[in-house]
Amino acid sequence: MDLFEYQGKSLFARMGVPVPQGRIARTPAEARAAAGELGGRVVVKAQVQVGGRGKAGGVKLAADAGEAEARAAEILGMDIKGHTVRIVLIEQVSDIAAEWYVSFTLDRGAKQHLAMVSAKGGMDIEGVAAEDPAALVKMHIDPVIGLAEWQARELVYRAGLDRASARASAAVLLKLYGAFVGLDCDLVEVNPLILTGSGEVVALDSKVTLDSNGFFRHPDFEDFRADFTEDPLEKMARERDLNFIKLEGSVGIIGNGAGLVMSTLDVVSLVGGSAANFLDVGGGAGADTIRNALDVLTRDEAVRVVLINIFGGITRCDLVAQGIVEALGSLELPWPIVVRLDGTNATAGRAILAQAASASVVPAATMREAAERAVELAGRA
Amino acid sequence: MDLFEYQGKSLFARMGVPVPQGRIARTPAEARAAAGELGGRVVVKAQVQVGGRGKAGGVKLAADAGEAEARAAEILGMDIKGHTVRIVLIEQVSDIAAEWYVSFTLDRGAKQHLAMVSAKGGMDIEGVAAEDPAALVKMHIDPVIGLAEWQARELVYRAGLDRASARASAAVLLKLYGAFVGLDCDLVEVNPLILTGSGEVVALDSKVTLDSNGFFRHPDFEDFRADFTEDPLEKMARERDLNFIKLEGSVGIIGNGAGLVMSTLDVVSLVGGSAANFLDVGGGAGADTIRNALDVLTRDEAVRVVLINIFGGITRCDLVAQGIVEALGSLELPWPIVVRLDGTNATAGRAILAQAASASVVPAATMREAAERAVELAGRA
Amino acid sequence: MAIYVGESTRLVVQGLTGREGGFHAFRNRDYGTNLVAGVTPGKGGTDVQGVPIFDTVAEAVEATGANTVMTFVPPPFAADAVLEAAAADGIRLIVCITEGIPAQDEARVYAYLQQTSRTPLIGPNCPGVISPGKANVGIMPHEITLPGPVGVVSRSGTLTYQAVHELTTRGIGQTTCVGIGGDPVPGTSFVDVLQRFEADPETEAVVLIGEIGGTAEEQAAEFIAAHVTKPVVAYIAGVTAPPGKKMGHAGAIISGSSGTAKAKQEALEAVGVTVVIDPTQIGEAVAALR
Amino acid sequence: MAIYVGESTRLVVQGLTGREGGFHAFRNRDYGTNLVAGVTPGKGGTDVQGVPIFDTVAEAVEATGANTVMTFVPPPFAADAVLEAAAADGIRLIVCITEGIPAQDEARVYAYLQQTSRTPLIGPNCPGVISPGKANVGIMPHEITLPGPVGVVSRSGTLTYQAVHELTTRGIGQTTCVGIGGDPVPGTSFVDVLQRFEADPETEAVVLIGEIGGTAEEQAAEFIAAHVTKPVVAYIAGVTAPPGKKMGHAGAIISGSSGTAKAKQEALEAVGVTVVIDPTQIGEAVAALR
Repeated sequence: MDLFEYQGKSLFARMGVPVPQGRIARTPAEARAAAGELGGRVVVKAQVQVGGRGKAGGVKLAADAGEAEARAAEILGMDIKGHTVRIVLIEQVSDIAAEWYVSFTLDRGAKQHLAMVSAKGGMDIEGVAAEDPAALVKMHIDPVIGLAEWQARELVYRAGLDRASARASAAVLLKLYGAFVGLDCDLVEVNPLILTGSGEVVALDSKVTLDSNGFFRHPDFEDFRADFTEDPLEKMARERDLNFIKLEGSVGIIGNGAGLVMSTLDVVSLVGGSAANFLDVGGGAGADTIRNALDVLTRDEAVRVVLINIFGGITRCDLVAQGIVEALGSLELPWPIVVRLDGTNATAGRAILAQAASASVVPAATMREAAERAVELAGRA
Repeated sequence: MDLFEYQGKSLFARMGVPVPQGRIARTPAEARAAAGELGGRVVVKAQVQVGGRGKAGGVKLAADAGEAEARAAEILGMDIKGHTVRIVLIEQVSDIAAEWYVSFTLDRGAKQHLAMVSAKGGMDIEGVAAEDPAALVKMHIDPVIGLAEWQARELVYRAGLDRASARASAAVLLKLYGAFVGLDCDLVEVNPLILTGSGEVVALDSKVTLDSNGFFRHPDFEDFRADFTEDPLEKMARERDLNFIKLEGSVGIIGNGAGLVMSTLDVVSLVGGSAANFLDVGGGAGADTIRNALDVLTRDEAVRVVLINIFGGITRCDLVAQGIVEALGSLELPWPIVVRLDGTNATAGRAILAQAASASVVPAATMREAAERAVELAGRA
Repeated sequence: MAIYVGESTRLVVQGLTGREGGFHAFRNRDYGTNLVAGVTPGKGGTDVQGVPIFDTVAEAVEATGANTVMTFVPPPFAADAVLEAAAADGIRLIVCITEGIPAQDEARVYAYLQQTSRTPLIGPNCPGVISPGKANVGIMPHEITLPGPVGVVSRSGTLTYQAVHELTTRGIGQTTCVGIGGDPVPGTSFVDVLQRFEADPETEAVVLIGEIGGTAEEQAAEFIAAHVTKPVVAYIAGVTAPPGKKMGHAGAIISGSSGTAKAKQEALEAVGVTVVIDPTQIGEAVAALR
Repeated sequence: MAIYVGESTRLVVQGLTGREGGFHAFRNRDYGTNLVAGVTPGKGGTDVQGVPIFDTVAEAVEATGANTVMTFVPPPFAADAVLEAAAADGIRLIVCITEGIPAQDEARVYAYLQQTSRTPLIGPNCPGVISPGKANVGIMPHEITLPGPVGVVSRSGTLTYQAVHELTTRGIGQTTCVGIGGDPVPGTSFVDVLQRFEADPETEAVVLIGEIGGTAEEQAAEFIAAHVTKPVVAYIAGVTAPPGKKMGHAGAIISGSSGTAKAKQEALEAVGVTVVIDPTQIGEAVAALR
């Protein structure tokens, strides 16, 4: 789960990482009030779950509360790469003496934590990595004992951060790493981490990605979602524990397992069709899950046909078939459903569908055949 | 540093380990008040830094506050193996359904933490270990990741603790281990850890040994010392960072390094003498340290002669000699000092002593010779 | 021969008394897997359908000689369960089916096992391992398998079944099918499994099923170039998938250009692997090797 | 030959800019030890008497080819310093002089080094290692040493000097003198050093200096019985010492009857070691071996 900058900073503050004084605002009037409380010059920053807001005009300076209101009025409602700005963060302007880049993430290849630090912060770090690789210091961290003090120091010295404030920088790195691990983050990225004129080290931005698998340890993290603008279909799917992503085509897809669903998308594309969505019911789906999945797709007007592709393992095909039959009885399903069942209890599942004898259920023997039938039916609808 | 039971329990409570309600008292009147506050039947327990208080009559039950006062009057001032009781702990009487033994310590041989748990608690555990070794479950713990939950469970099940409360017992083991590591203990021992009639798991006793090397992380631990009855000489030595233990003989010993001092004691004994003390000035002793050490020994009336045995390494013999000369000038030293210097700057040290030309300084060429001269002089004095 | 599981497998299941654990463990037993014990703390001394339950893995191993652990323990307790399994003397394989373990737990457990234990871990979040005709340790539907000469290894759960199905329906059997799971830190990687298939005299060819994200397929390609003499057929899912989670700039820097289906396909093709673009072609491609 | 340190030693000192660190490091250099660098975070780029100072051990190793670390870092930071030294590629020995490190830190560092690193650690709280005539890494007064055929290993600091002194005054030289330190968790034990002396062709006999407490001497006796062919002379300090800290009943249970000087003397005598009861006899006893 990608957090807004201000949400990430609230977690930083909780873990002892210095951040600028700031307030959020949802209206220009709130922005004026926030700027007034903070006093002095402020910066008004669009809160979006996507990069590049600076170039898009989503970050503006304001000399006083009145200007802050005007800037907020410009930024609120702005579209940044498809994301509508609904919240701005108003922060005291920092006195920047130096800008650095820091991130902690998992290096899947090495199966270790990876720290990256650069003295060239505040700019396009991917460009720095490509053009001046030596300017980006990388260090692997053993997750068993975590970032050691000597490693934090070595990152600071090797990256060439300000020597006089090395102790403070190392301490902030240790706290950011503490947040990365202790809050179950997939990513903690700060660009820029700044040195102020008075020698403090402050996180001027935050990019935090939370691992939702860790939420059982942090039940309050679900609250962050309240501020996200979520696609209503995706929200509905999430509330029903379905992994759903809206796409552009007309063939609704339901499958079990991310790999099989991705593959179904690929095969639909290969035979000339186009998927309306990605919908993974996960492992061990019961009849209710299938009914819920079909229910979600009824809300998508682009769908012309639905392809259910199930290869049972932990999922039992008989329960899937039951779910389809229940949905036929209780929901208005405006499209044909091509169903391919294989694996655990597939024979029983196919028998249940045959018994139901619904005209809108089209059985398919293979994944390829199912894709072809679905694309054909979508074209006909 | 060995803590009193009540001090150990205060640390347990801080770390979330359940302990009985209790108060300490230094007078019978305080004991009455404490028992009154606690209400009901109480137990009055002598606080001493030595085992065996039960057999010595240092633990007594009282039905009410009046009885508690009477029992405290009996226990306070009692001598238990050379320790005078100055504090009693008044505790609510626990409803004991089962008594267990638990300890966490370092197994120096294995260089790992060692957990020991037995269902045969509340009795002589060394006897249990000797006579029924299977009743005492031992498990090594990797200090890198610490006690895992599965290990806590395995200890509980293998030791045959009550199955119905296994979850609570495992949780208490994890907290005791957390105290052992987090508070820099050399030992955490609870005998008995009890199961109450209502199914709670409670530490009914505590034996905690703190590692004074860890005090920089726990500066408040020095405060525990205020309640200890300390030998005045040992206290004086400790305040001057000298490692001093009072013994029974007449030859005062000053040396650098515990091994060398122990060896000096042994050699004095071999040549027919007997040491008045163990005094290690440690590594890097300066002139002040030596002067302080001599000052401490002037307070011990049993001393007839002092043997200074220094083999310089990090300690410089010239500084030691300077310290002796300074002490000769500023202290009343009522005995001869046999001095043996070797190692770093020994020649310079010997020259300083020769130059001082004091009649009370007797140089010796070897450790053996120094011991012989000292024993001879002690006999003569 | 087969890799990881076979006739000598003696299986203990963590969470046998749970619904999913019991369902699949007994399906495994019905297939012929030697299910010797279950572990559920607090239920030691009971049994499920005649299989004795123990409080700890160590007790189960002592009493039954179990050598393989399969775990169905829920995510909050799964890391601890894997560490318990790895610490038990005599356990030579751990298969962790549990889905939803935090990545930080996975990273810590993986690193600790690397440092202290020689016990391989397959998973978490994986369908397990089946050596057709010998033993099934996991949730794969054994009906779709067939004994034979092809090794299958896959990051994806259900897509593994699809691949195996494509082989079996063409009469091509498998030595062993290994689902390594698609989590960020799998205990066993493509490379580990390829190494075993290469060493296994009965495995004549390998099918590798990858997907977008991470660098495991690129690492597999490097390993194949250096160490694999047997033919490999690969399929990568996610050619048309929308770009997923990006892990910020850090993620882009670590993975470079890799991570896309196209990059993975190219990396594998470059080292002589037959890459198919439709899972239904896997069977044909393997058949064509002969 | 010598063990641990010698002509190929290239020494970097953590804490060279401190008073004690500087004093002993330059004494070591004066003796002939190849002192190539110092490490003090924040002082990188400066030098002390011509020896360059670096911010990190890794930088020092890269710039100077250092292969041996000696640390004088104060107790609160010493565990971290040792881990830094162990992580640096090219470091093949760490000698930690620091006294007063918490036992919990020592236990954690020891276990982690065992699991992840092959770099031996001598100490902490030790006088270091000297190979007379070749190199001194530590605080031992080199004046008392003499090149020759006897290996010395000791848990005690100053008692080591005493033992070496007894040999040297009788004209008996040493291959290497190793002070392993008397802390609860020494990085290197008697057994490790005995193994090296046994393998060192120039070492003809070994002097072992033990003291009361722990079980290291008993473990040494076991190792000697099984693996050491060279004659060993031992001295154990503390025969008349008052009983020290008892570590409660737990300590008594762990150590059993061992831990007393008498038990250690008996254990060593039982495996053929010549045990002397007065340190001044060490020289005579070694001389008598000839």
